[in-house]
Amino acid sequence: MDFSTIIAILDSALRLMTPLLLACLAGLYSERAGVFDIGLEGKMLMAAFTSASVAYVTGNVWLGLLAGIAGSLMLSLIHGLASITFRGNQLISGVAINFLAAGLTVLLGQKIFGLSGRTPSLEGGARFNAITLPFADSLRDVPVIGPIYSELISGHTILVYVAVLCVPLTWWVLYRTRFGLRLRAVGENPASVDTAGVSVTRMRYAAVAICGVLCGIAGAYLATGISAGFVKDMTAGRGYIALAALIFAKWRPWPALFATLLFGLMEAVSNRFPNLDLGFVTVPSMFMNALPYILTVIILAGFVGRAIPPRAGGEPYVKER
Amino acid sequence: DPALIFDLGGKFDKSFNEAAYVGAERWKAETGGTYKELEMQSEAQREQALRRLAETGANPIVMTGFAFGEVLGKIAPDYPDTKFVIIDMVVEQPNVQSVVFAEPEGSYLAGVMAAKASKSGTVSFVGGMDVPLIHKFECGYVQGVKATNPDAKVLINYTGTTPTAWNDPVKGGELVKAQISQGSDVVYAAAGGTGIGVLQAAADANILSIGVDSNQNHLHPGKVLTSMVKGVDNSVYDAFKAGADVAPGIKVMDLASGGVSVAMDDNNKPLVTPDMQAAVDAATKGIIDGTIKVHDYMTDNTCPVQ
Amino acid sequence: MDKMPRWADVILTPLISLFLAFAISALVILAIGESPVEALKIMVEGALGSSYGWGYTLYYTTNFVFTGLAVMVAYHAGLFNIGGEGQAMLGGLGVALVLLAVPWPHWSLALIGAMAAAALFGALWALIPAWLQARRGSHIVITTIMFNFIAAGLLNYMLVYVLRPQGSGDPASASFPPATHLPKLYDMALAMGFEWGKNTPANISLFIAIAACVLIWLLIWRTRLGYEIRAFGKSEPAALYAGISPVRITVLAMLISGALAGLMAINNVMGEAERLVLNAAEGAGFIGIAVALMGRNHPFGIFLAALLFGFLYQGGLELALWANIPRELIVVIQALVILFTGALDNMVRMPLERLFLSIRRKRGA
Amino acid sequence: MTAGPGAENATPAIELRGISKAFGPVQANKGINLSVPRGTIHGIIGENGAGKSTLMSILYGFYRPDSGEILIGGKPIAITDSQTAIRAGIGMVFQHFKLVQNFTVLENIILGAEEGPMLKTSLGRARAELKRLADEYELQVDPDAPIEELSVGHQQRVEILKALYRRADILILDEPTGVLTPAEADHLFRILRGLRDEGKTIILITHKLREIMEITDNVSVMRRGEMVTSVKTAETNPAQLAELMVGRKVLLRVDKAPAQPGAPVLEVRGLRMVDADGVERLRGIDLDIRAGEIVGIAGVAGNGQTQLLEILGGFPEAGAKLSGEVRLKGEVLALKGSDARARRRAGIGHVPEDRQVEGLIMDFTAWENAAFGYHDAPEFQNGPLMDNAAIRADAVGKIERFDVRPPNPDLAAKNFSGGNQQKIVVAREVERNPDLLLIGQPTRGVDIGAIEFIHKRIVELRDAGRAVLLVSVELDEIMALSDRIAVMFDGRIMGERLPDQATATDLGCLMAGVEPDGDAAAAMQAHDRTGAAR
Ligand SMILES: Nc1ncnc2c1ncn2[C@@H]1O[C@H](COP(=O)(O)OP(=O)(O)OP(=O)(O)O)[C@@H](O)[C@H]1O
Ligand SMILES: Nc1ncnc2c1ncn2[C@@H]1O[C@H](COP(=O)(O)OP(=O)(O)OP(=O)(O)O)[C@@H](O)[C@H]1O
Ligand SMILES: [Mg+2]
Ligand SMILES: [Mg+2]
Repeated sequence: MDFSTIIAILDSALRLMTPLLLACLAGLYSERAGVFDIGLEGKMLMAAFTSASVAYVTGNVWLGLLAGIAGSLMLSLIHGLASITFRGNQLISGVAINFLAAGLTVLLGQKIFGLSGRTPSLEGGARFNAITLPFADSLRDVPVIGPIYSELISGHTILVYVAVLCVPLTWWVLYRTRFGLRLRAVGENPASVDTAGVSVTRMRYAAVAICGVLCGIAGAYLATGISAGFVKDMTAGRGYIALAALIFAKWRPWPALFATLLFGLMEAVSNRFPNLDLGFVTVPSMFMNALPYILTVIILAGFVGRAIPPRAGGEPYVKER
Repeated sequence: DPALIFDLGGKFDKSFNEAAYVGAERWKAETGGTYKELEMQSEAQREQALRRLAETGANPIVMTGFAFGEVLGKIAPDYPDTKFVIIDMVVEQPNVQSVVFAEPEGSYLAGVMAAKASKSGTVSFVGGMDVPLIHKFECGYVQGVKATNPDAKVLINYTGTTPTAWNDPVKGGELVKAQISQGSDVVYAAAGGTGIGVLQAAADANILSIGVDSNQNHLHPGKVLTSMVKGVDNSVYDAFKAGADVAPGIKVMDLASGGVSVAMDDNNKPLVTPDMQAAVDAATKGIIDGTIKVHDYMTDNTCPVQ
Repeated sequence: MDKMPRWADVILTPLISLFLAFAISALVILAIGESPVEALKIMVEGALGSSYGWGYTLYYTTNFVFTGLAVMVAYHAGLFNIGGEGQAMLGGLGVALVLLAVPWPHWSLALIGAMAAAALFGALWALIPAWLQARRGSHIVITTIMFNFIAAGLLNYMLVYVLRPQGSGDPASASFPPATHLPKLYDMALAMGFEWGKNTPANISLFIAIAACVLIWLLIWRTRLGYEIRAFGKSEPAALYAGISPVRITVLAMLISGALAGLMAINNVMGEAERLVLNAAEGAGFIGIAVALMGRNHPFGIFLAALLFGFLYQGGLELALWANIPRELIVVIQALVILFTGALDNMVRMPLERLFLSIRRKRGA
Repeated sequence: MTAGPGAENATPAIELRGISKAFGPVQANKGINLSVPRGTIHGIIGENGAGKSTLMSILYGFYRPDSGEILIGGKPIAITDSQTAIRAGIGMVFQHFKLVQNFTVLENIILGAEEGPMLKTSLGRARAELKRLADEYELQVDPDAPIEELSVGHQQRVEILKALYRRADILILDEPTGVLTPAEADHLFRILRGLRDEGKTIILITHKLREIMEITDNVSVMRRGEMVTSVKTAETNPAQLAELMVGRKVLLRVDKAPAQPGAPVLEVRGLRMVDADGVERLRGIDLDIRAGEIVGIAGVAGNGQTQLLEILGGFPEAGAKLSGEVRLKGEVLALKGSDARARRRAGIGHVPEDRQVEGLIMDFTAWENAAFGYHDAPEFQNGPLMDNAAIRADAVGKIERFDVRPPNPDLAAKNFSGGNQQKIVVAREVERNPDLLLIGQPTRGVDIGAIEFIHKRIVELRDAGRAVLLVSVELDEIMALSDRIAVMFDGRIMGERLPDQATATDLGCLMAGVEPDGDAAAAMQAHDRTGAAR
């Protein structure tokens, strides 16, 4: 494998990582606050749809992004109502949200565009375009650093950088701010937050809302960043992979970056080498397609110990039984 | 009234099912008739849908996709007065018309054009799922490429193994980018909704792409080299038009009958050089008169060239 | 000590929730410009109005009972098995291999063989995640998700390169020999002298599903293993204190869970398609999660929830057939039903509790 | 009612008028009136489930009352949440601590009382303030230690510091001594007196009448949700309080005949245990217990008692390495892995230290719990199924004999009060008539009525010729029940005493890891150092 191949694979891995990372961080906020969320998939899907629709209609991708966030937030609100206000089962609520998004996106899309859940393709200002970082062109020919900077680091859509910046930001919020302290506390022992005079409900809603915003960005990235329009079910299970990455990362921001990058990398590698020829036998494409999942299991079994979720996770906060 | 049943992909897959829909709509616009349509949601509904439509007197009943083959073979004898048309599969029953397309022939032409258009000598293919039908496309394409440029390299990717493989434009786009990084400058997509991402990524990267099933040239004018068009719309239109008098038997839609073709229109006119056009014409002629034999992957599950 | 009578909790709450779900669905139907009354009529008539509709409703119900029970058994052991889908696919593979490889003389023997194979394959597919969880601490939610993808790849490979008959373009196995075809409910009704459910796929598996409900109920609430599964699921330290081995329970519960999910294959693969197709499980494994949670992880509740989902599936097709309503509407209705009966149930229960309390107070005073 | 010291101030610090609170059908508080003068320590006692915690939680804004009025410093105030209570100068140390286990002490203290949105400034200021408070009130804790690594005593200090950090004038402590050693309790009381002398008002809930008599100025008794009486402590006595509380006469002393030890039942030789983190938790334990005797193990929590009980009970923590020899009635017990089932079959009964986490499945019914651990006993089987009728019948008998209240076998364990939960566990283990009974913290958080009962059962078991290993942090309990006392410190047995020869100071020194002849100050320091469990 030569250098440029490695750069190309890493470049692809970065793009594939982005939606996973955003969704993973989204889940991190929610679950760190004690609200489990298997509805990441649905929220991303809804956001992908609303962002693509609004971007298409207005021709402005930024409005699309806002719409994506709004669409995802709407589902977050439902999740909050179910799991915080009405102390419902968080898993059921998540499952319902995934179904709801799968159905509503197509239903609405059909009603609006008549293309059975597809939006027309986005063009020009209706999608995020790649950004060339300063000096990317002039540095291109510098050995090693050049390609790394101008091909790998430069030339992504803004949301890729946003996603990566969200990692230190999340770390900082979580461990360096009052909000983060309370957020982590509410996921570990909500009673401690309550008796300290802070509203558990408000904290959890805030976390669920942040989750919605990040899922919204993730969905918008899928529909307006990495591709150009919405196709039904286009999240294709990425919400579940993000969830897996979250557990993999043990609910911590930097490991979340690592975990999602690993998933992106494995997918990029299997994209690059679709038919591995081992000489005596050619590995079928199915195996290469499944390889990221197989590797995940192996890594999990071999290198990652027990993942302990936030102690109060999944349980509604009940004072009076 | 006639009826049309779409396979699991849904009617607006921008591809195969959608072509059928277009044909039906054309019939509706021309004749002012009405027809019943149905989208499948689960495997068990196939038989149910066929029976329900047959029992309500729909005639003929047209269905898209090989997956109906088994069920149709089972239920057709129960409704001898109803005519069925199945696309992409042969069902030997006295009241069934089987429409099969010579995808390898059309794909061969696409391969010829790709090889002519490629400057790098590397072209590529993105398939939805690794299933025999898609191998037919792939194999015909590779044959066309190799016949035109024996030294050409063809990169092949399949999207996935779950139904989402047909609806994953993100992955489609990434696959093209991976292929581009290996030098490909023409990509042929046979991947349903995923193909939309393929064409988009190709257009973004300024390489050429080839659409499938319907004419997709207009999606990115000047960037889609051509589309390997299956005349599904014509078949549906013809069946609807014939009504209850649809002729049973096998209807092979090949190059000769105009059942498959490579789309040439204003959108791709600037891309088709005279040299390319000549090569396509020559190949077409060869295939029709039998001097060029395009191997069908399905006959022996192998492809003569790789 | 209860806040309201049991009947109100078990019957009234879900009914009101269901009503709310349908009320909102009606709004959605209105919004896309169709008549909700008409739609409801079509759904109810199509799914429950004839033996034909029932035949299909019960066929889907059977699938969901198996996957719902699978999720339930694991859930009682504190394990969240998202892998029902993959386990059901593998069950289908087991059924296909056994039915195609062995010349079965009679369907009854074939059924036993197929059940064994389906259960075995499903169980084995659950065993690896179970073992990894028990021994290596790998989170079962991740591993079962991964195993769904791996199962899809495996099935894809088997159907395209191994089981597909030469020359067939369909990524599916050959049809199973007629001797292995299961009796449909229609045949059984005919044998008893009446006509019921002609041309519907509901088959003898329904009774196996019902039997499974009873057996699983017995297992969980009447056997030592069930007691230990429940105890372990509620508290691992307590289980250790009582001498219950976490490894043993994790593995056993997942084996049973996987076997149940695999058993679904006798209904859809053996009973309906009579061959193995690529998309055999069709998301029933995921529906099973909703069914189990909505059924409150009790076999009886699961049966009712499965029936509800069977009704939605069958009613949904009828809706698509007779009204100009896209199939996705059904997905939305399913979502609303899951949401209101499963997650927002306290929205109904809380005011009801208050109501019953005040009634009781008044009576007490 | 009359006021204690500082009575010159006429307006009481706290006044509750007609407070009522129902949890669904359960009336936890009924029209409660209470007045606490400023600068006093006010005790509240009552049976398990009498409503003490509920009342205090209302005062702290954790629950909202259904009706009634609260006056702080004479002014009516609507306490809608804990924030309002904190602003009104109320601080509370809950029965079950409200600490975030994986946060540091400092983080727990500033939680909810941060200054500004950035943690850094808050932490800096809190660190300084904490040092001041710690020095002033002798409440030393390592500000950077995670809570989960602290002993319960230190965790409680953190809770008190939390309240003081928020400048509480009124401090509520709900059963603070339930988890403390006598030395720790003494220390706490010294602090409380200091606070009172500063003019702060303290409410103290406890089940221990000795403490009421020792430290409170006034005492109120609650029964079944109602305030039965409030009196000056000096004007009452333990027997009277006990009777008011339970509604009958209570025997406050354990009544037992001298032990008649028989053949050795348990012989432990050189038992060592290294946990998964590589820390040596047991450093060579030698211990004998004979039939017909109770051996009590005294010691500060976290010195290896838990590990000893778990190993003998057959479920050492995962990854632990064990060595040494354990014999039961002469038979060597295998020390490998976890097999509590085999231990039960061999004749070891076990009342675990934490009934809610280990001893019971809180969501199971009482009758299911009554067979927990013995669910595989032959008499509970019916072919391949369990004989639920037999289990239930057996449970009904136990509930009756042990006076579990309410006597409803179908109620989930979590719906019983702590004392009654404990009775279910004790009934289950004692009625099996084991050769050896391991029993940890048998009466933690249990009211005096139930304590009397449980103690009686333990002695009866001994008198029936069984061996009992009792682990408790309550020195009183150890002294009252044991026929021999062993003191554990840092994974070793420091020494053995006979109860009639041992004094509290003597045992206290051993518990602090100091031979009794060493000087007392060193003992106290050593004790402080070992406060952190790890
Ligand atoms: N969170 C709750 N939900 C429902 N009921 C409760 C709750 N907390 C307490 N109760 C009820 O209120 C009554 C009083 O409980 P409380 O905890 O105040 O008793 P207590 O006097 O503190 O007992 P203990 O001595 O065991 O601490 C209980 O008997 C119980 O029925
Ligand atoms: N769901 C419920 N409904 C009614 N009462 C309940 C419920 N849950 C708990 N209780 C009541 O709560 C009371 C005690 O609850 P809690 O958990 O505070 O135990 P506790 O008595 O304080 O035990 P401990 O002293 O060990 O902490 C019991 O009297 C019980 O009746
Ligand atoms: Mg209390
Ligand atoms: Mg209490």
